[in-house]
Amino acid sequence: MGSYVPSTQQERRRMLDTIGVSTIDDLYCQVPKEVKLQNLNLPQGKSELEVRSCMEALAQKNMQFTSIFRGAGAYHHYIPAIVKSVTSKEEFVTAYTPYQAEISQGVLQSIFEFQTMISQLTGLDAANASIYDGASAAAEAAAMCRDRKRQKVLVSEAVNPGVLSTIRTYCEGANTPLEVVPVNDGVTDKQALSQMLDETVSCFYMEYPNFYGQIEDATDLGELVHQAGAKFIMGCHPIAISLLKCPGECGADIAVGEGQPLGMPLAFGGPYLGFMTCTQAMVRRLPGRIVGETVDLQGKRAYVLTLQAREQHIRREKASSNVCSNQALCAMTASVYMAAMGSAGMRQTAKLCMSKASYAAGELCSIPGISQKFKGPYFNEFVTRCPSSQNILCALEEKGILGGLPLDEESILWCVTEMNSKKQIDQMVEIVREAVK
Amino acid sequence: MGSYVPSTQQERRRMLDTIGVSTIDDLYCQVPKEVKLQNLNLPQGKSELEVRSCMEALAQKNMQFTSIFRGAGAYHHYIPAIVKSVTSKEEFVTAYTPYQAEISQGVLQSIFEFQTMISQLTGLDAANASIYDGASAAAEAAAMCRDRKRQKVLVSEAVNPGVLSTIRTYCEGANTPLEVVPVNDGVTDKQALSQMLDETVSCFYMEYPNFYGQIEDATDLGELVHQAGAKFIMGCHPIAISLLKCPGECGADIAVGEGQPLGMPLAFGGPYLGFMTCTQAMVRRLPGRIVGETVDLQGKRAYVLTLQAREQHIRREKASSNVCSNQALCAMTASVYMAAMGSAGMRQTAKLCMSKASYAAGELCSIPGISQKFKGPYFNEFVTRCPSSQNILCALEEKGILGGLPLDEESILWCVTEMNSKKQIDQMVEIVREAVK
Amino acid sequence: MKLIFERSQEGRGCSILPACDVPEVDCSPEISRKAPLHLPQIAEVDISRHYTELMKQTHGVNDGFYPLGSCTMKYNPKINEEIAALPGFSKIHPLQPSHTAQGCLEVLGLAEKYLCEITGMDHMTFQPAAGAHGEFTGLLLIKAYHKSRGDTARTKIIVPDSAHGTNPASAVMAGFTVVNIPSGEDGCVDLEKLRQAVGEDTAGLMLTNPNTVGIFDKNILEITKTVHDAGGLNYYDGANLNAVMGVVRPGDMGFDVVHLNLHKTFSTPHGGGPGSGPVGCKELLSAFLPSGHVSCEEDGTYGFDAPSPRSIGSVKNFYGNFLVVVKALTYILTLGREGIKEAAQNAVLNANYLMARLSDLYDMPYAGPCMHEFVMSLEPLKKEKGVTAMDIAKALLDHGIHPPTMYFPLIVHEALMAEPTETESIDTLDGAAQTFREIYQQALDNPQSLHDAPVSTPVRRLDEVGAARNPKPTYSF
Amino acid sequence: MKLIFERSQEGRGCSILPACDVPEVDCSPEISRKAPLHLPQIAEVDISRHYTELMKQTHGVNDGFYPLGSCTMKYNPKINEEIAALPGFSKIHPLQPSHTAQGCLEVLGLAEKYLCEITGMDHMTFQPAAGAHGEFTGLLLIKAYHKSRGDTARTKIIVPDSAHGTNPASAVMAGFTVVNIPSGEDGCVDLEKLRQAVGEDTAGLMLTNPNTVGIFDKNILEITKTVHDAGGLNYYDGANLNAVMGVVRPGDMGFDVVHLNLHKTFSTPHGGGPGSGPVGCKELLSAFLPSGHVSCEEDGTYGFDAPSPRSIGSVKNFYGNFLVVVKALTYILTLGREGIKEAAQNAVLNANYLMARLSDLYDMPYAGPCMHEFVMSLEPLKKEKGVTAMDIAKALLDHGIHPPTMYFPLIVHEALMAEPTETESIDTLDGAAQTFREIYQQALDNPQSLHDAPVSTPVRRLDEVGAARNPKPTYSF
Repeated sequence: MGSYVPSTQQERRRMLDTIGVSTIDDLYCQVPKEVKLQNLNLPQGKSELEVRSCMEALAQKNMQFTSIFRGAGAYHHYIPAIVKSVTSKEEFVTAYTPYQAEISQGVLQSIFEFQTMISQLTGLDAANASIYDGASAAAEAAAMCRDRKRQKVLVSEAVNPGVLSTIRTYCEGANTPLEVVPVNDGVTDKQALSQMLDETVSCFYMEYPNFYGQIEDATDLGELVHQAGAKFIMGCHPIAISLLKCPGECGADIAVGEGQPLGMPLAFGGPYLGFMTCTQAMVRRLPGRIVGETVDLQGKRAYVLTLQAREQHIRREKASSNVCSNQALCAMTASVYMAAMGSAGMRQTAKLCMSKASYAAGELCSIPGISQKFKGPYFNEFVTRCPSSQNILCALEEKGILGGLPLDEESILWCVTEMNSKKQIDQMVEIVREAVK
Repeated sequence: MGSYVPSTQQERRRMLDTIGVSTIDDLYCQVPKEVKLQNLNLPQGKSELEVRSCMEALAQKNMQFTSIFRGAGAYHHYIPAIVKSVTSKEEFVTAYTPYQAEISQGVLQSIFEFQTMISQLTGLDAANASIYDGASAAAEAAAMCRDRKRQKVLVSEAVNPGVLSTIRTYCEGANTPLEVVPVNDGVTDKQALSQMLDETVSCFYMEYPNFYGQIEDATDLGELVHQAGAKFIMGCHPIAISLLKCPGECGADIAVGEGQPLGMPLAFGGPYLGFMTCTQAMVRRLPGRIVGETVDLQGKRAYVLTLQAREQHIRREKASSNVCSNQALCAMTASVYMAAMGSAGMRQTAKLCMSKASYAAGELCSIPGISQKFKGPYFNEFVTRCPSSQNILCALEEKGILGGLPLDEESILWCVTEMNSKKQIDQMVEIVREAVK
Repeated sequence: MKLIFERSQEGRGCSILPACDVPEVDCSPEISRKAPLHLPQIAEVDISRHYTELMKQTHGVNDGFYPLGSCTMKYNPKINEEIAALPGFSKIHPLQPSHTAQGCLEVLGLAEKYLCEITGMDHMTFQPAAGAHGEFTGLLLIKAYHKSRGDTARTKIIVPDSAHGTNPASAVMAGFTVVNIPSGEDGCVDLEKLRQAVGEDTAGLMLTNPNTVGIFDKNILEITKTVHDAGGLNYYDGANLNAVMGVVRPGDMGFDVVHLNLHKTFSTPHGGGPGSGPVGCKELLSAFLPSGHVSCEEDGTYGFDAPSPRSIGSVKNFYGNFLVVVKALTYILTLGREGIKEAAQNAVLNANYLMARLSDLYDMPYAGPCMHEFVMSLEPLKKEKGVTAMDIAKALLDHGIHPPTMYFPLIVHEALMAEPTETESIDTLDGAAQTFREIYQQALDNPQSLHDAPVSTPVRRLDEVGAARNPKPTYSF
Repeated sequence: MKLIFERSQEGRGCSILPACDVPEVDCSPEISRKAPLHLPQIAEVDISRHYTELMKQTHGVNDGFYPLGSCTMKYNPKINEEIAALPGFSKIHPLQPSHTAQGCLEVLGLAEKYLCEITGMDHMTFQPAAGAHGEFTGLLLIKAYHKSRGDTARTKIIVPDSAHGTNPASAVMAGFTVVNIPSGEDGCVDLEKLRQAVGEDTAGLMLTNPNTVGIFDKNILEITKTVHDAGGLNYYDGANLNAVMGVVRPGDMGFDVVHLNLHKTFSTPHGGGPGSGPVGCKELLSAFLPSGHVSCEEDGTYGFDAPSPRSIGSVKNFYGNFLVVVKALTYILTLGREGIKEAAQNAVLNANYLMARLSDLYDMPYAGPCMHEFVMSLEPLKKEKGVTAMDIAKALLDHGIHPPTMYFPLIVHEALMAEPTETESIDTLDGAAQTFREIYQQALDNPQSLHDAPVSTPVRRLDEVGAARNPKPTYSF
């Protein structure tokens, strides 16, 4: 049986004697007898060797694709070696929320640096120390905009369905109305939005690029939203906005997004990282942890959890959110990633994604019967119309390639990143060409 | 192009100005023009992503066997997770030989602990801070025993051929005569040894268990050697001697061995670790680094490289050996392994090896045509006679199993460790049964 | 310490990506970013050194005793990390076809089976990413349940005043009104007050048991029955499950829904090693579980349940913090049937031992055996010598011990809540007891020295008020 | 710090291995161990904490500047470590059939090809595990060569007095007699002395170029020709190759055999990250190479050369420190054609820059540009103020800088040899220069304070004499 309890039988005896009881069970004297458990129906404990073989066997039941052309919210990007090397330091892995600032300056400073990098990236003023993922960040952002008069949340239909579903759940929780703004040719229907924006609307959430990969005219939509007196929330791909007009430039009040592309593995969907930034005006509404710069009693620069008056452990039912648990390691992962890439590397990544997606789209659409579904500019993802998406995807799977996400029988959402070499793309296109013959 | 040079072009310019030259090439003014290189015929530098794919492709060209029944000097043992977790700490990986004891107490203490554990294991008095591998440790041990009168080295024929070859090379280097003591029924021929032991013999080296897996009667051989006034050197499997009579109990003057089973991966042969212990009487002849306990000027317990007067950087051509480079990380690997296993775990490992080897031998020999070649007690390895070893091994390879090492057309040296479950053994035996039908 | 931006130098960097091997596409000017982008430009060696500096100013479990009450800072086994890093888990896309992700699905399936057994629940979702996220999810299940029965008047959640702050905050997020009930003298639920509070508007009760003063509420069956009888459901906040797993199950105590903190009870790191807050429920709530619930066919293949029309939807994208679940499953397989209980028992033993070693000096407001943690009150010392819980905590920093949780629960004045966990040895506990005792003596002899603490840390007490008044959450370039 | 044995407690431990699944076999009493076995009995959490403590008292490259002369303490890229940890390398048995280890063999084949190109050699063995091990191997090649020609009178190896101590020690191990020749005033080989030393008994010359005072010997072609003309061979000690790789090749300078320190020049860690000392040679020596040399067939498959009857045999088991070669190959692929030269150039630039920043204060016994390292002499300061090289070194410890190599080379009194390497930024060099200057000033103002240094380290100066007089190399139980 495996165990991480260091104490020996003799030591337990000594401890019981000190306490003044005769068995450990005596310490459970307040547990009603009728519900005390006899035996857990679990397998027997195992040695480390056995556990490792069990778990390795499970890992081997998964298929690791050699090339991946699927995104849709989880992106296959290169993770520099320095990232894991830094974030696997035991101190960083095992430290908790830095309540004791004096012995936590390392993790506090790393969060402050993360907040700064994310603010730089989005072009907004302030950031929190991260949220669970991009979807819950979007939902929290919508909650930030609510006031007594304005309750309704508008969400573009062209957003990631998992994100939409999450916002919807949060809104239903808080009894907040939510309406979906329809999509037209792969982008938010501007006219519809315009009509839906009334004095009850608190905010509008759109994605950039959107779920279909399209780069919408965010500035334009933002102006509409602001004219109606609502807040403008952008959900953005963190690498894309190093190249594209950033949320700050588009006039966003809040920018959120899925931080997974910044150094986190695909990992069957988590842990990922929600980032969240806003204008100065909204900083006191930001949920979750925020680290701020201050000084210690000797005037030395130092960092501390701040604005805690918003938080649940002080405000309880009046808190701005219940977000609590620490995501510092994921935030640090993103920071080390951005430090390793630097501004130039981030832009290079973005450019590689864009160029390779463009090349792949061009090659795919050179196949008779396949064409791009939408006409706007795109970044790393695009949708093709094609005969029988299942045939295509099965043919690719047979060769160890994960094709795009089937949206329906006749359309596929493809994703191409810096991880896809020209050779991989060409090979994928050839297989598709054969499959649709 | 990859580069780990941080300086930018502007910074290089500034540095050149400070130095007072105009190009870096000016600093190479003493290099004769006629031999200055134009271009290296190497591939262009690569980005991290490209290098990773190149190297991963190379790794994939190797076949990873799912079960391994081969030893012969490199053993497949379980490596507890804590081992890599500790030894991958950047400080331990990148620190050099602890010349500056004041900022190196960590690594010095870890070596002191290693020396202690190895001394415990072998039952001898003192250990050095490790040698390159078991083979070079054996060769260095033989060199320790030489004096003006006694030069000749005797080595049992039943030792690992790589070790024998290494001792031979070292002896030839130093113009030392070496004679091989023949083997009889898988063990050292005691009578032959007895005859070869004369007043010119400095030492006798044997292995325990020996290359054929046999546990020789070391005490008996040691007595013979001592009677002749020579030194007795045992090369031993570090896990085996937690269960078997240890070198100290067998009367060895020096015990050496391959430390790889103590937490080091197979790694196509290296890096491994040579351990080396001796009696108090010989400690000043030990080659390589030794850490000793001392105090600092305030009386605080501290550790330091000691007995450096033996070493090449002081003694130059009069040094006891040229061993210099630091193997501290391998030594630490062994230490963490032994700490994780503890005395009980080491014995448990040894017992598992012995029991499983015995089971496998029994099952194999239940196959008509297969029998054990030698009759003595064995630990984790044994030799079978069998029809066509190549047929057997090919059949196993097809099923992803690395069979024993073929010694010749009709005998195979098998190795079984705690990594081989009964199921694996049974499967292996079934395949062998089919193959010899 | 320098900030990473202060180590940056234009033109430096790492060589991570190759040149483009397809025709380069330019972003058209109207959609191009013009805003400057100040990310660090820094060589790998300096990244390594920067984070080494930060590491040295970060106290982890590997640095020493970390008895932070209510947080269960137990040791995080290394095997868990190695398993979670296997490419066969870390490189799997969440939208791979199910038949290519059978290993991942089986991980979720097994974890659900084992955790349901431990909690006495029937089903479990792993989507919630943290404890509070789980609370929110669990409360939405309760809400959906009442709604499905047309029982829409049930809008109130009863929360004892000793509860974690997340409980009321989550209740509000889920659209409920919070009814706070005061605790009795023993820190437990005041049964009388509870009876007065329940009614036709009661959606449910949220309870931590053992509660936040470290006491197992002996009236637990009465409590849950009271709520059930009033038509409400019982929510079990699993924050303190480490005291009782293998000993008693929330499901058997009358709870209908429970969240777990895998990063507390199941040894997956908090660090930032992000959390996981799975929610288990009884059959009556299963139809409302969030999307992405794993199903197992009779032939042993795994898949996802068909979307339920009554599901509450999603609380995040995909299926939760999968790699955290991998670590928790590794831990459960390691401990197994007896080990789970052994862990709980020794968590309780350690807490009682440390309490016993301190109770002659420190005021223990609650008598009798504690569970996995206990609360001290520094109020007497504050009255006598002006030394606060904060002062004691800061003095501990100078001794290399992470202080207990300060000023929680709110119902105890000058509270320090200590939770040693089962992975600490008696040596560590004895050392800590010695330190606590010395500091107590120091408080009597020289109170000022405690106001001055810490003195050996890289920075001393911080100006938190200034930080909040003029928030500076980013570096100014 | 406690020793790990002092943390041990009978009965504690980790649960690593399963119960036996085959009939247990007992060791017969006559071959059973009776001696006690004191290995630590300790829980995983305490192993983790123990080594965390040790880590905090270990200075690595990640902790700061490490200009240890002659050791080339450059940054060790993280990608190297990740690649070497791939199971496809780490789990391969050295005695697997060649066709199942093609990747490993190709690694050795490519590394040989590239390193031969960098050194100007024709063949290479990776068997030697470290630099000194390589020296021994290379000298055995020279010995075997002369012997094969019946030239058995060649028993002497010429070694300059500036050489690393390993050179003479290795020569003796290889059965040679050492002829020391003094260096000229410029630290280089005194040509006249060399001419006098060579003769029919000359087996060869061992030389480091740039030499150990950091000077490239401009007479190198004359030197190697002198030895060749006398019938000897030239051995290149590659310890200082980092200054000239990509700029000039040992093979082109007239050397016949060379060893490399992959753990210096090719960025594989020293730490204990164990070394690798491959030996390259010209064609004339190839027949004598040790066992396990990789061959490549025309069809691209790899194997091993058939054992050569003239081979010197083995210097260790198997094929060398394979995983270290993996790291070096990763590094070579990263840097490539231009990067290798860029590294050397910047190593030289950094050394000259630091020297220039210090030469107004510190005595630089050798004029002119240095290569990758330079030697300072503290002799003037010692005469004037009694402050030694050791004092300066110990003072540096208080500033978080690893001191330069002390008291080497022997031909310079009170030597400090500094090698910054190319992976340090100008910021780091400026910071170090500032520190060196401050310490110099302190030596003038308050010499006693330097005798007292270090003051901030966990331990102060150690009693080394006592340690050597009564050696205590193990813990007493």
